[in-house]
Amino acid sequence: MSNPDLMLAFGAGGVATALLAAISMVRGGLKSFRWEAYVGAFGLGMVLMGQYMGLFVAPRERMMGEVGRILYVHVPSAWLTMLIFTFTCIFAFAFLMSGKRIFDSLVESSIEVGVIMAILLQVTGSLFAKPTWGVYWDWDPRLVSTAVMTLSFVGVLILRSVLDDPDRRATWTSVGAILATLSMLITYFSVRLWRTLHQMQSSPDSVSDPMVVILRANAFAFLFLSIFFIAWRTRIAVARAQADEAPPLPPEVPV
Amino acid sequence: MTLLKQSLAVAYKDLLTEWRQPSRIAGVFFFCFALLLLFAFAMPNTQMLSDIAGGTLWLGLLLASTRSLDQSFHLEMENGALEGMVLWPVPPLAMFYGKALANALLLTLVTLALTPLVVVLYHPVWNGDIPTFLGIVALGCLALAAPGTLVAALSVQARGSSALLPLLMFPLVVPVVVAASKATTLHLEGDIMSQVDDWMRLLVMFNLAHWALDGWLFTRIAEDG
Amino acid sequence: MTPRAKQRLLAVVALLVVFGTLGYLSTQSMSEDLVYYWSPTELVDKGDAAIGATVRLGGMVEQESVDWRPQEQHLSFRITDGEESVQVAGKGAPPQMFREGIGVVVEGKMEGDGVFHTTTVMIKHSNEYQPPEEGEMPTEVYKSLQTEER
Amino acid sequence: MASTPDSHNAVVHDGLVVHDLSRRFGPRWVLARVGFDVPPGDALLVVGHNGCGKTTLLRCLATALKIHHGSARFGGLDMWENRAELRHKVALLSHDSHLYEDLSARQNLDVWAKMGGLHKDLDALLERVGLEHTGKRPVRAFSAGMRRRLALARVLLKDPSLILFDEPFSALDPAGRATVAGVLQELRERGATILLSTHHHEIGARFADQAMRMKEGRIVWKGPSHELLSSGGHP
Repeated sequence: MSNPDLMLAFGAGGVATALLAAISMVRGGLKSFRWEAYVGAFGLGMVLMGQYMGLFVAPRERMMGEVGRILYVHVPSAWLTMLIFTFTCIFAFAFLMSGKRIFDSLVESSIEVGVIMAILLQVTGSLFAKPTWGVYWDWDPRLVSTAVMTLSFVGVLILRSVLDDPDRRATWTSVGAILATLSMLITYFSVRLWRTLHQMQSSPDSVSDPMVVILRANAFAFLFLSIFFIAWRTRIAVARAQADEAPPLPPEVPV
Repeated sequence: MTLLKQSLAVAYKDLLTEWRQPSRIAGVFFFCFALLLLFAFAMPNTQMLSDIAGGTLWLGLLLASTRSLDQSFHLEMENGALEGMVLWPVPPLAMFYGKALANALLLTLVTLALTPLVVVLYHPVWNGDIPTFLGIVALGCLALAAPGTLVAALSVQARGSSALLPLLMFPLVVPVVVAASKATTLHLEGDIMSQVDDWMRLLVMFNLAHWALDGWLFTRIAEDG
Repeated sequence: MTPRAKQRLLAVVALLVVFGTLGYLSTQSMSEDLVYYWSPTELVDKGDAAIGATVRLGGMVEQESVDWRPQEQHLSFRITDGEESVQVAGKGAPPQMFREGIGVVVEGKMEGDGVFHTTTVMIKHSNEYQPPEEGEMPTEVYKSLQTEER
Repeated sequence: MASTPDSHNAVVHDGLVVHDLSRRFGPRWVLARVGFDVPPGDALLVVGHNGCGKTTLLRCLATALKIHHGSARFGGLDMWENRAELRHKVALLSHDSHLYEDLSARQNLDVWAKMGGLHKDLDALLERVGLEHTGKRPVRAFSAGMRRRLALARVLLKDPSLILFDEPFSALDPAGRATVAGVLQELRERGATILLSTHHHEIGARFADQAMRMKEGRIVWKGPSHELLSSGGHP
């Protein structure tokens, strides 16, 4: 597992499988085949292994010491938050353009999983920031736009919870999700302008660094777990939507 | 062309309604005035007051705008006029742009009325010129009005709307508050490094993105039967 | 045009404007031209005209000028461009990478006492470092911290 | 007129043709398989107790609500698919007056005319409904009857060819009822197709030759309106 190329191939294979499965889910096929359970089990195995490696195998970070190990939770959750919310926005557009109920269920589940990821991201971020920067919070563009994004999507979830009519709820959730994405993007640029230079330099380093491999392993583990949670949650949402669906029309009676 | 005409008719209707019942917009003004007084108590010294004058103006306006946006849609809900417009039929785009324009105008009006009060209460350095200041105010109010109108349309038709509007709106307009306060403060102090242009450009961009996207999103909310 | 086609057209137009705007914003806030700051020489040349206005000042932190008093959260140092140097005072902890000889940009005001009072201290990559890659990843930041320590 | 479920395809006219129309709120069907037709220029009286689905039916036909099953066509056009076009021709007078409380009677008509791009003699309209003397008083100060009259004037701005009246006579004094009745008569003579839901069978039957009774979202009786009268509203 220490070969990054192997990791990449592994990850790409997993992503491809999940995408294929998701497409088949959207198209209504594979109803009885709970493919996400396999993805989830795979993710669980990877996260156990990845965290073990992060906690015990990875070299102790010199500047931050043991605290640096939080990186193996923090960075994957950051990547996954962005990825999930990107997909939320895509699902929302797909719903508004097609009106297919499955996209509404996907929007709902991906926002929920995304918000959990974002909260994990910020909690680990604060814990990370205290020993390294000396503060729990800094007005960095990344931090501010993440907070704004989380707030916007929490707002969408609350909006969703107060609406009763399924059609209206679906449309409004998608509208809210698109607005939230837009707000996150513009906030990032504006806060960047506010604090333009606040970034740190990178130096070209060897890619075969053991940390990179562990980080990647964790990122894929988080990815698979997220796919599992979203797919699972979508199934619940679809089942609920079906329960809400119209009962059969009463039979005709001659007048 | 009819779209423009109908948008203007909707805006005219909103402004006429405010004109006939001026106590509403006056209420918004005094709400904002009270906020400005209260903000001052939170400041440790008066020097700080003059530094944050631009920021408080926009923060107060943001809080006050939730009231005026909420009201503007409550008027439509009172006798089902919102549905009446859909069935009339007024195109949803005309409804959105008309209402957003009226809201922007009202906010601008409140801002202009508040400016002298900010000057008196907070003693900001005033090295700026009036046209640029007006430009910042107009851009900022337009930028608050577009997403605000859309979010007010959402929240007013949902349960527990009074809490929902700020919750949905504040994250959306963080860039407006940052850019408008920054531009106002820098401009008033005398913008010798010409940084105001960047902030105004950001406001223009924000306006473009939201005035384009929110109109389409509004048609989607208005179209659900 | 059918209502559906109209809807689609509207969505496409809205999206184009949004993407155009975001694209422009991203190039704008990434471009270096936008990062205006004055060198200490420029600030000193302005004399009294610079007093009271919010400006950005960039340069190197002068050697042996840093005075950081954690109890009072008071930071003071001098910024130099080799010719002139300006005394800077700030409140709060400096960024983690702050040190003597590093490039910084500070935002704040020149006060009448000849001291530049800053609210924001930003680390600027000086020439001896390579500029950051587009889409810089936290991993790389992490790595760079590690290398520096070695 | 009394179309059996099988004969709906045989109905070919440009009036209102409703077939199997159903609408639900959540899991409850509030309208189930409603079918009838009104030839152009005809009027149909709809009676039934509160909550029988009359209002929902009228709101569906006004394109305010989506039709969940079945169809309604007017002038050969499907009501939901072509709603953008039909909304110019259809008017609904409902419990919601669609008025702005802060504006005067004339200002209300003025803003609605402007928003619809309509040109009408507003003073004549006001006079027609007997509100010419209200001046600058805001609608907030109006009585229920005055509001109803103004709402009627607002509907008349549009020259609709299908009018849906939901309880137009409720909360009105005899004079108000006479005004509404006069306007109804005028609209019929002008050739508009009318759907009228009311508790006042006697007045309603004067305008409509045909009637139907609804119960729990279904049509339970259809027939000539004089039968409704002779049976005291319960044929």
